[in-house]
Amino acid sequence: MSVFVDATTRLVVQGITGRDGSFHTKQMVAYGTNVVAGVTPGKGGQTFEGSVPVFHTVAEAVRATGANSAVIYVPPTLAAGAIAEAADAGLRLIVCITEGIPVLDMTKVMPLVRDRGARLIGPNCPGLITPGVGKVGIIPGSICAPGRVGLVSRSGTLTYEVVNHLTKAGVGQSTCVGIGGDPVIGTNFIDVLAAFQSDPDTDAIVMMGEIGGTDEQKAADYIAKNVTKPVVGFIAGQTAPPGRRMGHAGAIVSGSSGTAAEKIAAFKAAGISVMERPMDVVRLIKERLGK
Amino acid sequence: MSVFVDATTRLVVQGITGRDGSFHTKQMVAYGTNVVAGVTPGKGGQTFEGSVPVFHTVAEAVRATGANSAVIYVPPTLAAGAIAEAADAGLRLIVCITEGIPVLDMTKVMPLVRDRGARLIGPNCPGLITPGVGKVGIIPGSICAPGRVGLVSRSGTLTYEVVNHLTKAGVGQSTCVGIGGDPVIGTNFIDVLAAFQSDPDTDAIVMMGEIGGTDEQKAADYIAKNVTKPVVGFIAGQTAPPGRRMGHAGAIVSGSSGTAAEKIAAFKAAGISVMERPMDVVRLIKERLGK
Amino acid sequence: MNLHEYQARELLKAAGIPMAEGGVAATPEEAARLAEHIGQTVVVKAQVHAGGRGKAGGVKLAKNPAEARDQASRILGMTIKGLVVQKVLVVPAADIVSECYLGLIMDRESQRPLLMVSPAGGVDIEEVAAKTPEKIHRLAVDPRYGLLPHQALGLALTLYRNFDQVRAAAKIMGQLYQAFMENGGSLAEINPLATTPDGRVVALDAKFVVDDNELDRRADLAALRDESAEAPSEVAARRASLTFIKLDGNVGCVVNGAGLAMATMDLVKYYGGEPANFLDIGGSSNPEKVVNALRIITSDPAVKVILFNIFGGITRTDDVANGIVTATRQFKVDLPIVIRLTGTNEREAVTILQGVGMQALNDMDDAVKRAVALAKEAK
Amino acid sequence: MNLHEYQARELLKAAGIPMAEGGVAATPEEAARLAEHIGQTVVVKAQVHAGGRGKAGGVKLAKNPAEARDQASRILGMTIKGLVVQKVLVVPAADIVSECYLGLIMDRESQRPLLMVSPAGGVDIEEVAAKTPEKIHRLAVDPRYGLLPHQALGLALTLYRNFDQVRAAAKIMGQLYQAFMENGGSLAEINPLATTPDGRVVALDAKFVVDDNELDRRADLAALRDESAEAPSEVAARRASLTFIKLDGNVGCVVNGAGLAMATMDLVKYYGGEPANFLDIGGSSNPEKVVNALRIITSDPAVKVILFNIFGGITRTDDVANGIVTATRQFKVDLPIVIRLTGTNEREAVTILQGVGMQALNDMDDAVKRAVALAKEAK
Repeated sequence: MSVFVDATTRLVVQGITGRDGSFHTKQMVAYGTNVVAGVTPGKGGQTFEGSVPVFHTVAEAVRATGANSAVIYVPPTLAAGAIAEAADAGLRLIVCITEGIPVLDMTKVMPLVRDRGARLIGPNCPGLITPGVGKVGIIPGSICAPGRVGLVSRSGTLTYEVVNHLTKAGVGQSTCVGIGGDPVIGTNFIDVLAAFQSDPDTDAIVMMGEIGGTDEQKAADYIAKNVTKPVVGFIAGQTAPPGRRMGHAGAIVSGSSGTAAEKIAAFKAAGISVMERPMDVVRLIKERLGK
Repeated sequence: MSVFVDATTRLVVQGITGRDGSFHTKQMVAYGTNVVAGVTPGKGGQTFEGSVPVFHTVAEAVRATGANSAVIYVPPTLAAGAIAEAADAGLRLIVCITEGIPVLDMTKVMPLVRDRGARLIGPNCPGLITPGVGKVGIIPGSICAPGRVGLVSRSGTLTYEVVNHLTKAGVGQSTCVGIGGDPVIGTNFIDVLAAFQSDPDTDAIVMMGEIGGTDEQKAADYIAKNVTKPVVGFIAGQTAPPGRRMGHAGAIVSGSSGTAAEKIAAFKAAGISVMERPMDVVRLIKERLGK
Repeated sequence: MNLHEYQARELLKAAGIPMAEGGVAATPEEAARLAEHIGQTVVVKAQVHAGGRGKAGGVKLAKNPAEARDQASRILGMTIKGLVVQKVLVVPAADIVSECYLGLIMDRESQRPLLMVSPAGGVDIEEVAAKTPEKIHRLAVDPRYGLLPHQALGLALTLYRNFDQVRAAAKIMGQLYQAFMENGGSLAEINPLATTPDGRVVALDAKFVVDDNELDRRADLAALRDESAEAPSEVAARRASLTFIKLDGNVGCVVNGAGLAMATMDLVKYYGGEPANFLDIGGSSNPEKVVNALRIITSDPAVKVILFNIFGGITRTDDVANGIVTATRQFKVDLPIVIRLTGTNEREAVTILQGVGMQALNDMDDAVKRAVALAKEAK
Repeated sequence: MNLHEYQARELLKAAGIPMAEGGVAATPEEAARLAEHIGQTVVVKAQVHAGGRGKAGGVKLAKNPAEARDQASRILGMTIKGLVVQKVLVVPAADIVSECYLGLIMDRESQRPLLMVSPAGGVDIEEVAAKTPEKIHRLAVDPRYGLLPHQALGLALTLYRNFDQVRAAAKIMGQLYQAFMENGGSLAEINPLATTPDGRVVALDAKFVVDDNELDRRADLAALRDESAEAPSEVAARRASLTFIKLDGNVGCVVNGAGLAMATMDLVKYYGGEPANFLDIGGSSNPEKVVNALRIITSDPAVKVILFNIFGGITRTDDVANGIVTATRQFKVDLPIVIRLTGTNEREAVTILQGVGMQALNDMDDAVKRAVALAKEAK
């Protein structure tokens, strides 16, 4: 078993003919992901790289190819519409890579995603990879290796850094999930932690957080109560200047300044081993796994 | 048992201090309905007729009195908001008497009503009465009598006419429900027919339809398939001029001109005894009940 | 409330929809100027709320401004189904490559705005719907999310093969939906949505019906009402908040509630009479409404007897009785009046009527039979 | 994007919200004229995007037009936290009976616009939130249904006892929600929502933050950007689509991805150095971005070494290498550059750099250690 992506995944790429979409489709195909279709309105009927049929709409792609998952590389102002289209077409997993989507668009589309029973990952995220099985998104396959550590992260490249350390040290991954750093995202830390906790192929979890908000504190609380597998964590932004305050409302709503110190304290209180540097992940994971 | 209204009904009257609201609250109280609260924004803290406390909002009324049902007598442009308020406050039954609500308002509020799991009856309806138990709305209690015939109708005063004939002939009613004649209504013929079919206190059903639309045809189809109790029906408008046609779209969407003749034919095909005059209800019901 | 074609055009244009050019004229000279500006053969169309304008001679081709002036002067002032033509619409006689249909209607079944599109637009669209229903594509729009871009695109793909046209049609659908929602639409139609020889997608004809219930809160929409294009008795009825439809019989009916009003008409017919009208005084009545109702009915010379059928619920029968008494004091009613009253405040009502020597019946069938008999005697 | 107070006022006023009178002035004379029109004691407020305006002398009372002119001439041109004051807002020093708080913010947890209101408005609202949270009432608005009338009314009842004021506040909440949704708000605040001695409810002060992601599709909002009120390096960074925040250290950082950028800064500190900035070149990079990044960093005289930390994913490391090469051709870079590159197209990148005699490291810790060492040597 693996988390969110597996051998039954039949992927449609929304925005397949764009710069990023075409580049990463090739990468995904090369990695062995079952990319069954692409969608670019106006380019229906074309074939991408001689093998992937392109459709005007996701609904057409689903009818023709039985796609069950989507990855989205469309421009920011069209991306929420692409998410709605994927959800309406009945896809179970929707991974949105696009960065810069207006937050109001996400606020409006999330209820639709939930109504349709789809799982959205992102937006503004690197996607996910189950090493050796498939990848959906942009995490470089070359830095990953199959194994039994699950990773969940709010950031993109910092995830790669940590995965790279793990792989070089011979510690493979069950699944790596980048959930994205936007204010409104489809899947949060707790969703992924729950999946790892119940995944028989995951023995330990790496969780990469950042300053701002209270998601890490909530996740720590969840871990303390529900996760029995060892967790190693990181918080980026210890030296970052305090963010620009968002009026009084920002302070009222969070009741927290979201500093790295607060989050690290929450991690420690929940029994999470905290890395000081990204490279520390290897030592801590091995410690916690008793290797 | 009875349909929609019973001894556990605790009613809040929205718009209790208005002309219609106050008049009919007195009537409902006199009939024995358990009116526990009234709502008129700006008049919270007053007491209606020395006994019913008035609140600014439905939520306050529910907290203070445990109200579980609402009847709405507020002006048309505020009525959809009142329906939303009642649904949000968790009321299980909402009866909206108001006539002239913009249809777009109803289109927007119906999904909320469904989300909240409330049953809306109306709008633009006379409400319902379970003779001897209670009434919610404006059906005159004096013309009803307890009994075992269920009545469902799209119209108001025509319902009274028929109920009056039944009562004078000694045929009592289990529950009479006016579902309203607006394009978007909360409860349709089929909902009420289903309730009567499963109500052990109802032996036969009277259904009062009108020209326009296809609701009666669909109800007839439902009856043929699902209702085993005898049904007597009426269609008003045999001599009415054809309605103003609503563009091409009106013809396309209904695929039917919604004439009385079509509806009567559908009734007959479904085994419904069709009245020629309102007074015929007595003879036909007695025939069908084998009396 | 039906908008005139030219009003619907302006409303859709304001929503950004590309419309074929054209304009409205109240004089032959204005029509000629419009034709000159358009610079090709035009169609001059009477702006009245009546079907069959073409057959009545209210729609004419004009090859040049002079012809447009002549046709406009013939059509303006013409009477179509009792309505005098006050304005004409002047539009180019378009050179059309294809005709699609776009319609939005408030749908009872889905309880949502229903968008219907067809590549087989034009005058025969209803026949298309009846004979080849697969050529009509439908979508009930969830008002919580609005018409989503992929939904519009999916429908537009059923209309065109050229993708620029697909995009144009999808955009127009979005604009039509917006216009519908923002202007309290009951119906919005573009038929045909035409493709021009140079490939543009434009709306050639527009229809828009506003939900009457919106008018109280939307003065801007209410201002579009053109009472000169309606029957005077219906204008009077609406001003008095009555629902009135004139028929061809001689038994004038005043009833509370549309269902009972129809049942009353049916019963008049059942007992051998002919109803002169449908008239619903509505729910929450007041005496003034009854006075107005009587004024409207008595202005019809065909009426021989007036039949009241009032079953009081939210309507109070004493209000109605007071209205009848007030009316007979305000103007002379020479016709026999048969009154059936029962329900709310019935006793007070009977007392009021007896006070002026009028009687009230209690049974609907009795009242109708008596009214029919009186109508026959009066002949 | 933060709007100026005067811009936020105009935006909320356009939404129908009653605002205390006042206006914006760019000259002392304009300020005097506004004070004269207001006709009572006014407050003159510097319009810059910086906290602590009051302490810096940017907010002053003026009892008459002459004083307003004097205060404005003192404040205009003043520098507050490095920003030159170009405009002042002139508003009446209001006579206030009560102060409420209204705030709307995009809430991560509920994923909805969160409306927060409190009867204890004014400058101490955060203290109220911390010490007496029961005085803050919250509602996460479902965008599918909008702020429903009863929701606004329920919240307004927590603010006022007088029902006219309750109604006024509920109406303002609805207008604030509309303004927020229609203008891509991240934050909208009215603090205080004041009651005047004659019982009116008016907004005294307004704050509005637009989601930066809206600006591409909303030229009207983008036009509200006042670059004169921002630090020049941040303006340059934004124009180059870079996220840049200046800090006090000497190790200039160029990183792809915000998380890795922060982790890089943390690692600089861990190894004894001080980062000079946060700079994220973003996801889909191109060489031009790298050129701009170098230009911005080298313009800071405190920087002693430039550290690239690029982990290629969607960013292609060859794009970055090309950018570095192009930059060093376009302008002289006197500082040592430490480059760490790994990931997508890494081999091509290394070849490009070697072509101009530059080296690339593969390990982040190695690169950071080296940059820190070079920075120390340079002192």
